[in-house]
Amino acid sequence: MGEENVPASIVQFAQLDKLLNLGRANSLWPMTFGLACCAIEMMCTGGSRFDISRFGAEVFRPSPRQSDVMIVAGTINKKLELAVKTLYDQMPEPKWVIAMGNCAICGGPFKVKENYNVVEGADKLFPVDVYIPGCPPRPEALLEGIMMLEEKITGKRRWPRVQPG
Amino acid sequence: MGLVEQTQAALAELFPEPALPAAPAGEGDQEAPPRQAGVVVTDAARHGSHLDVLCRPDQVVAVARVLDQDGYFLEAISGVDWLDKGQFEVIYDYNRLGGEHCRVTVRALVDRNEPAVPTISGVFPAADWHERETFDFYGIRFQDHPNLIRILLPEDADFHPLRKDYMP
Amino acid sequence: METSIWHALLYLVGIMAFAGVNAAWLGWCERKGAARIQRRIGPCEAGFAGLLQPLADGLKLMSKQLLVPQGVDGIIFRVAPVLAMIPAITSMVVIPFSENIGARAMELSVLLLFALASIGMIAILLGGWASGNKYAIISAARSVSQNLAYEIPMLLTVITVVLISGSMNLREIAIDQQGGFWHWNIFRLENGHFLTMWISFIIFFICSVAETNRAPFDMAEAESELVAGFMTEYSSMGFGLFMMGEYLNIVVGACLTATLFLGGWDCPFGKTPGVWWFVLKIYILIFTFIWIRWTYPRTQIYRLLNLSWKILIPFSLVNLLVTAALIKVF
Amino acid sequence: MTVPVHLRHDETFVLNLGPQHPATHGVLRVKLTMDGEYIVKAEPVLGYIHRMHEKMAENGTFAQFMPNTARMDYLHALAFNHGWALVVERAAGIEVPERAEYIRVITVELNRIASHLLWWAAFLLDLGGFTPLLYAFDDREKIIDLLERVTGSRLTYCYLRFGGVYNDIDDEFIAGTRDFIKRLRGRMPRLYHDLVTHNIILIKRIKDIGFVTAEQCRRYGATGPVARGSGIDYDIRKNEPYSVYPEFDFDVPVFTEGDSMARYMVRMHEMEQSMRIIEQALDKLPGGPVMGKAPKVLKPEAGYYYSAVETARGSLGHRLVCNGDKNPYKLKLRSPTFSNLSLFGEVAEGMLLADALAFMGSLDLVIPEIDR
Repeated sequence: MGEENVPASIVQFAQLDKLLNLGRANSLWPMTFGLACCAIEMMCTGGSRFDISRFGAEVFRPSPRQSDVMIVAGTINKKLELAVKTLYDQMPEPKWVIAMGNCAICGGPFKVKENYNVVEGADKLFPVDVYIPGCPPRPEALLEGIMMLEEKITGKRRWPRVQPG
Repeated sequence: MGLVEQTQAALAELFPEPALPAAPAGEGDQEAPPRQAGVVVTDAARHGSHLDVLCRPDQVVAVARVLDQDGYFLEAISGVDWLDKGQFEVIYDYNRLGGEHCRVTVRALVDRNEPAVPTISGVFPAADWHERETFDFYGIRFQDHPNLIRILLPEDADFHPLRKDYMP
Repeated sequence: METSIWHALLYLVGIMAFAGVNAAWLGWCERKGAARIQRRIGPCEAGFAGLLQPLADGLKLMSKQLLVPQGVDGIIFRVAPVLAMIPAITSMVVIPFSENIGARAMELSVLLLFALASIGMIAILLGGWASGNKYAIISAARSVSQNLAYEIPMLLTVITVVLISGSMNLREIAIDQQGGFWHWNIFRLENGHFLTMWISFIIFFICSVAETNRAPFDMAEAESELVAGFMTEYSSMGFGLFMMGEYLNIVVGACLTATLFLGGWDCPFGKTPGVWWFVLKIYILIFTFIWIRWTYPRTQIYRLLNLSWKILIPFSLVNLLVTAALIKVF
Repeated sequence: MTVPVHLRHDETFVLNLGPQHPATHGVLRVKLTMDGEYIVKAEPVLGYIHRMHEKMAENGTFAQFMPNTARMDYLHALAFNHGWALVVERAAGIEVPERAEYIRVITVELNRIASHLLWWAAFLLDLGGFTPLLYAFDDREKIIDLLERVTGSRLTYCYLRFGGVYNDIDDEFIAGTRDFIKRLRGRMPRLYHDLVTHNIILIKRIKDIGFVTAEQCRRYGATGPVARGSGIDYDIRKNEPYSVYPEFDFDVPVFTEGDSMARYMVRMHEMEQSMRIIEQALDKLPGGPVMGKAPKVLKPEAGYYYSAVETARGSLGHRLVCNGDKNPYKLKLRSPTFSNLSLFGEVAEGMLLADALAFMGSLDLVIPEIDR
């Protein structure tokens, strides 16, 4: 049988973890953290046409204490860097980050040789779970990002993945 | 256009010596003999402004006060860094708010090493933020400005980004 | 009603179940109601038509890290959410659900309800003050002045009901209104009460909306001004308890309005009284709460207080005098 | 109606309407010195989304700066495109065919309606009403679909070129615009005015709040709906006509009270005027090419150029200095919200926190346009 590598936690609540993850996946409460143009697309996603509340994610909590997902929608620049880090640290533990838009992924259109003020990418500040490319990404892309995050949390994908092309 | 002549007359007595009749305005200042301070009528359809006033830095407040009485409002203050001529230039844009349209551009040239221009935030409070931004980007010190600190860059930034010789 | 141990245990479990189910699934009703008003589909992915959504929210809230930030008054910070929850559940003891369903029919049950309501107010004050956050302190100060201002007209209108039915016991009040909607306190036909009773119903309903910090009076948790009001510093279950406390306050407000004015478990046509009529009335009133919240913007704090001190209190006083006079005359 | 109260200046505390706050719609920080709930001193702190547009303008060619213009004020991106195209066409002396001018006016006015709709939604969200946002977004999505057909993007358009427009509009776009206007005209009185504008809570919330006098507008350089709400009849489309605006007859709504209600009504009437312009433009749409001839690499004559354009928030100015080579020597963007916000400090003194936020909402701020 060979030796068994004992899992980190002594008691493994396999089933309970699955249930908790399912609960967490279905009620991701994003924090209202709109910086720039992507924030408008985030509001459109909350609108009636692309309705983010179908996935239980419509409660946009203003305070970082009660939110699970930080959707970084926009450009982080050097003056805001400290504020963004503090907000990330204030969020209670099972927290995820969605980098929405090219600015949050890699500085986007402002990643130029004379860039003196833009932080090139949110992952320079904290670990990012899902990247949504686009400038600004379409609301459907944000919904796909949330479904990808749910797949990352629960391991199962809710809807069939759309094959490109 | 009554207004343009009237404003030109109002500004004219600020500059005792007659402005050098520069060649049709707009082409580069370098070739034409350096223009004396004065008021020149420019073609608004192409340059957007009716009057182009070149003045010394210390006359800036006087010009501002004259235009304030005529009911102009301060549209924008922009700085230009003429690296090769070793000069900064501060451009004030004044415009009419309502009524007949007439835009006045006031330009002042300042030496590049110790750029100092008197502030006009006393006359136009709008200038407060514009001047702070020009200081932020070019390092032009505006004398006795109430609160001359950086406005757009982090407070501890030590560089002036829009200078031609600046590269991060 | 003999109070054997089984009776007490049965009602303990019953009330906790009623409170728990209501607190969770009211959140679902609110989100679905809001979605219908806003022409979109509410939560529909978790379970059939999103019915498991409150379960998911509850599980997530329970399993999140409970942060107690530094510089916070430890004990009060932890006690405040529980204190917000206790009065809401205990006040369900005296509510007469039906002829024979009612945990305890106490003599001064109306007085008990208002005593518990003020404990809820103190909980919000403690929560806001203890979390050491400037926004929370402003919101706590606002919520105290608001609740205080709206408790007085509420009491005055309840006195008019007590005058008519002659007793402070909710069960007697409900029994007194049996037999068809013309016996209900709101349209009381005997001795001309229908003149003034609908005014007290309106004042009572406005006060119950204001008492539970619901829009258009949600000064305490004004989302767009005070970030998250007194709940700013509360993370997982602290915030969960405050939310459940708020929803249970709505349920208690609805039950109180139904019992005092709409004749408790009485059937509108006087034939088949029963607990389902009572539950139907409660959920109609709760839907009105939700409906009001998603249609109206928020008022200003000084207008809100003016409304109470300068308009509602004089009105309810005059109403009280007229009712007393009517009783004297007939 | 700022409540006349004696503000105790000694016991004040500083409250940060921080970079991340639901009511600031972006990252604007206002340092409020408060006495209880009354504001003693308000000082906006900017720069949290400064994205170096002017530095990028100096290092890129004229055409490379067009996408940047859309990322400054993403609610009225086409007006920013229009301003930049206008100043470069004046500098380089490029002719724009008639049809392209008409298409520019149509798309800019559609974008203005979309911007006002989003302002209306965000303003009511500040005041606590959540549902109007959904209805305004419903109409806005219709406009976004129309503009997406023509420009290819939803929000940050890069549709204008020097000398014309990127591609032509087809009949389906014209038909779509006509019945959008019919639909919005049908909904405007019933949904927007009866349900919201005449709502007593809203009226009490924004009437007599945040008085801005005409003299204050002039001294602080506030333009657009903020100035028109205080009795100043200044609209660049009328006072300094550009493009083909002189051919349309539309009137400029001006209110004299100067409070938040006046600014609210100015924008609601402006939506109506924009619809009138679009209809007239669609009726008089001439045929012909949409792209004039423009040199591949632009080298405009050296000199000082300035163009002003009426965006949804005020007068957007481009101060361009060219020295003859292929990229601009200096570009200063006069953003309307920068000046509109500068009067916030003076007006918000003595107001309640809730009223100050209602006043800030009525100023219609877009923060990346302030910070550039």
